[in-house]
Amino acid sequence: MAVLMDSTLPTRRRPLGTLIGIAVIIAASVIGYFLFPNNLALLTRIVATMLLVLSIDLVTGYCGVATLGHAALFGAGAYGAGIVSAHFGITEPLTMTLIGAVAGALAGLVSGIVILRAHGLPQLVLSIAVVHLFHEVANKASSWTGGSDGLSGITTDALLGLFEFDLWGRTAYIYGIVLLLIVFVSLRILVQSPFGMLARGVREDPVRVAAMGASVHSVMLRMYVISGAVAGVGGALNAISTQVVGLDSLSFTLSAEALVMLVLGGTGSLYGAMVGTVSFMWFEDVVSAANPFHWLTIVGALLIVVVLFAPKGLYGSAAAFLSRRRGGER
Amino acid sequence: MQTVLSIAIDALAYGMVLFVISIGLSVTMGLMRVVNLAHGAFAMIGGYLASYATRDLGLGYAPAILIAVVATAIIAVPIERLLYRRIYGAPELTQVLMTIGITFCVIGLANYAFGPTLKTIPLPETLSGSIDLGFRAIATHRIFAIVCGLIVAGGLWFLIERTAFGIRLRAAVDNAPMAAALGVRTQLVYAVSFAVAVGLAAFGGIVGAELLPVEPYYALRYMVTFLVAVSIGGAGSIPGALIACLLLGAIDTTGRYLAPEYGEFFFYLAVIVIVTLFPRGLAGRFK
Amino acid sequence: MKKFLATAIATLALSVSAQAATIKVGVVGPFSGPFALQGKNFKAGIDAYMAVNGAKVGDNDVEIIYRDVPQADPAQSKALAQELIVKEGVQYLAGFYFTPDAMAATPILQQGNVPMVVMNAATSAIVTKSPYVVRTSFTTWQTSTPIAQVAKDAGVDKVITVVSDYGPGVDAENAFKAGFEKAGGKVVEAIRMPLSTNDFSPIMQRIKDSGAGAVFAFLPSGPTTLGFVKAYNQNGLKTAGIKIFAPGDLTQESDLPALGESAAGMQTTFHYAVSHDSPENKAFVEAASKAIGNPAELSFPAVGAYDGMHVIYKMIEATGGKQDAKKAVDAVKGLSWTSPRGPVSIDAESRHITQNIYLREVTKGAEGKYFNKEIKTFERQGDPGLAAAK
Amino acid sequence: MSLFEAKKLRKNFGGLAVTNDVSLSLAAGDRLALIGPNGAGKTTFVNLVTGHIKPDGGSIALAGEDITGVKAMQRVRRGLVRSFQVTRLFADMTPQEHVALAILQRDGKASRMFGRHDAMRPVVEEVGEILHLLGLSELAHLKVREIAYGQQRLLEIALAMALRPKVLLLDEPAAGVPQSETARIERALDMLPPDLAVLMIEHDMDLVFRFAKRVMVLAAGTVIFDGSPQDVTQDVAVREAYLGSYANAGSAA
Repeated sequence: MAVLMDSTLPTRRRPLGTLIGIAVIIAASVIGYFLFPNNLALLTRIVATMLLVLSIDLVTGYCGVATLGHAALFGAGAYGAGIVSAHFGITEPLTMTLIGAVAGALAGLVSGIVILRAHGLPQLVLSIAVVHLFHEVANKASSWTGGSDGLSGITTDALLGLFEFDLWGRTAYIYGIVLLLIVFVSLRILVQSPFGMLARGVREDPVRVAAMGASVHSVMLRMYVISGAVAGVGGALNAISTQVVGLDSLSFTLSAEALVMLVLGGTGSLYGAMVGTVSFMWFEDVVSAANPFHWLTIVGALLIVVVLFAPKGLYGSAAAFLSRRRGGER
Repeated sequence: MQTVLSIAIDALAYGMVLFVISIGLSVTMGLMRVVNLAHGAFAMIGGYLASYATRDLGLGYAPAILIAVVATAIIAVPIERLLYRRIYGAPELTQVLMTIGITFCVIGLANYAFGPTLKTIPLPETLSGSIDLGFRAIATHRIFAIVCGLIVAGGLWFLIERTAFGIRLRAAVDNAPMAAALGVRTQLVYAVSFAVAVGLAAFGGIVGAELLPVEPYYALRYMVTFLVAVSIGGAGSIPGALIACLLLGAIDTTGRYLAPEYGEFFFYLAVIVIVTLFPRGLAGRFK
Repeated sequence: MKKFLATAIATLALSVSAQAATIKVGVVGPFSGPFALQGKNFKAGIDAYMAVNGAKVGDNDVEIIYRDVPQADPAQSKALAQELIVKEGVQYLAGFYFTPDAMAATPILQQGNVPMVVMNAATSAIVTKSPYVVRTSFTTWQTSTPIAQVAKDAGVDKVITVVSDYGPGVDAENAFKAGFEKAGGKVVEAIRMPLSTNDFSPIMQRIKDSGAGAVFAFLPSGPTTLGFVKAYNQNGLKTAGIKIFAPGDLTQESDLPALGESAAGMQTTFHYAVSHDSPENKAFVEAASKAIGNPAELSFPAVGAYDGMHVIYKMIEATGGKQDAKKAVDAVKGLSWTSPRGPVSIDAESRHITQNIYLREVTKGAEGKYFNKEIKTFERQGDPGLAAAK
Repeated sequence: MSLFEAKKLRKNFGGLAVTNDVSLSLAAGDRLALIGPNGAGKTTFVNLVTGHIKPDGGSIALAGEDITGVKAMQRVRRGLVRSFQVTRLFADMTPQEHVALAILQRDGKASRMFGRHDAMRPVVEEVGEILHLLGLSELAHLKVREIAYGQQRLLEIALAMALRPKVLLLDEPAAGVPQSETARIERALDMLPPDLAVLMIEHDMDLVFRFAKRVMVLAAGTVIFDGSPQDVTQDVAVREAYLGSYANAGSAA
């Protein structure tokens, strides 16, 4: 029986994919750096939002959990990093980022416990309720969070004691890109790991996963915690680079916008999340600078066009198109 | 005791306004299974048209309502044919993306066409005063809204449960291919239901305008409230939506009376508790 | 090679000095979204000022660059302010409708060598965040304090306060309470309600049950004020003789057509009414109405922007178009002029505007349109909020 | 010793006893077929065994331990595995990934957040063996949505095997498979480990006769027959139960 079968099994998708991804991210960031040297603040914001969108993709794209409340996790990270700096004098950026990740993970645990109690529309509504609760708590705890005035007074040491976070935002940008690369590689490892496979299984058929003896709920909850850490890093990056945290970072609006970006790019793939964020925010920036008064209509039209002509999202549809072109090669 | 009665009557009125607007959404989401985030946008169009008809064209309240509701439904028909038809049966997230896009467009266009200010729909003499209930005064239009809510609930129930159209609709929803094989023109049924749902949205937008004022951001501002109401009621269920709206109205009103500073907090906490206890809605018909 | 470099640098220097003839002012405000109307008023005020006074200061052209922050979003505001400074090379930052947006941009002023002229954001503390901040609008403390005296003078001893539960609302509550208790009155209850409140009936019931003789209210101008005022009427508070006192946000001119009859007779205190009777204001209203298109949309942020531009023009004059934030700010300390709203001056210490606060009553005009009619003036009011914070 | 033992299982829906004191025991190597007309309560019985519904009475033991109150997921981990009547597979994943996931889950490694399954040599080898055994090697890298239904049924069996159960519950393994392909399913069933206890729910009597060494008949929630396949067709009660419900079918056996 013990035939040497493994040699006949061609292995697919070697780490090459990850390497290409890293190369693309680095190339894009270098191009961004030189093409828009005066726009680094915006680029940093895009990176921070990208982390939030990646984090949504982990639960929505990989586990099939619909959420309109993910900003709760992002905001927890931002406030976590901001509060330790403004109130406890912990101003070392790496520590702040780490604290942001932990705060995000905790928020992920809490919202996961709540949100995973239902499915479909009720689940969506639970996620909305959660983000509103977080928002209310932050508004009430104004002695800690600054309430609606925003948390100001966040200071940050030079990164590694060498690089100041300055007006031009170079340090913040490069730090953001490094964080993004670390997160990207970690997530690539995660989604290709047995756990990642299990999560995809949960998305496709939770009953089957349970019949294999795995706990669907615990898979999703763990993913929520991981997703919280990722969003928390994004929030912390935002707090470090802008030195202020507002209630908007815990808002339903941000949650919805981030979900739109994800669907725009295509769910269930890390690239889709990143492509969606860049396209949406870049488009929004261009259109709103060109016409600050009526850009919303144009963004709305873009969304409709995408659904009509690229129903799997920009990246998803492009990938599907390419693989169809290549035929049954894979 | 007076206070309790007073809160109860406020809760009833608010719940009914919520019901008139949300029931259309419940129909689209429950029967046609479309996550229609643009529902508020249609309510808003109704409000704008009614405001335009009364203030600029000088029409009376009743004809303005009629015209606005019909016109909104007419506007909705091409939108259904061109856009919604593509997303029936599509994944929920795709529907979210499309309907948010529609909402953005409607907001932008309303802002462009009517300007960013508040629009009011002047009430006729008979509805604009207050009625003294003995223990307190209540605005007449609130009584009007309560009556409208009851009529809508009854009418819809009759339409869906007791008419030939209702039978076709339920058949098309339960099993579209089978219904088609039996000679039901499902596309037409969908189009009509959509128009009815949109018409109800417009009606709710107008009747509720005293509470939820008409302005360009209406469509997004109240979207969550409508979604919550539908979800708690269980999409597609008329009694469910009615109970849910009254319940939410009660929670909201009581919360605002007893602890306004935590109003929002308790409201969403209650939502979490209810959804956890009834994950399929109070009377979920599907799914 | 060396020669090439030298030419390159010379060209660069030339182009820089050539550009210096155009002075850019970056304006951050809500130009889309639920508060687009207020952003529109910013633009109208700025356009009006430049239409009246020309787009040139000395030899320098003035160019305005707008950036949109639809809702309070400090991170976005800061990113845009940063972009305006480093990319667009603006010498002045202005606008800022929301307090958090203004606060967020203050840390970069010193490094960017840029003064900030706040045209709306109304929390007292903003001016303390950086020595380069000048404010030409008002503070909630400033507009809410005088109404306390009005209430007391009207013979009311017990008042209940109702405010939206966010920064400015809390400011208004504190300001009124401080003023009213100083005048010998008593605040019997203080209600803070969520910003998202739609149905105000339960709140009205609370007001009735509190036994207070009047209510002090603060809500941000916009859709919710309509519901509030209507609920006040329909729940019989008006007929029961419970008076309402509020700062002018509640009856801003652009909301009056919608409020209509239900707001008639409401008394509010504010720094500006479109109806203010002075030649300066006539000129302003004419220019601003032209700029905004629909005169009915004209409201208080326009005057903040108009005076903000006045301050910026003075700063440009003082610095001769060179970028020198300290000199620019120093130049306007103590500056006084006659604004459309009346005589104003920039307090040298706080850099906040000292101005008259007017008591106004919503009155039906000759053509059946409602307007805020000024009936009393509280002269030269500073910002009590800063003092309270100390 | 019996590996699996259900004692007097009872389930009522409303006032109706859908499962009425059903007892059943399986020893290692058993091949038991559970048959019965439509509405006999087979589905309810399956759900009781897998733990998806709670019994109103009776007990279940696995390898001598009482598992009546144990959750469905835990039962799987203890070695009580089921297949589905209608395939439940991950449409966008490959057979290789399916089997690998089952193996990893069985070995408690499915929660590992690093490493790739196709780089874990023992896993790859075992996946290869199982897929080869069932003749699915060629399809290893296609998405499940791209392969034929009959082959999906084989993959269901492959998943069950990969979990190395002590007791296997096969819910109509040949349902929906064209006649021409049932032979492959049968061959696959023959390859199940000899010491495994198998309980098969099945309609197809040919398959039952070829596979089962013992047959139980369930009718109206009650066991009406327990014996050898040879005897079942002769049993009066069974004939009545089937002929009674399929008045016009006439092909009970």
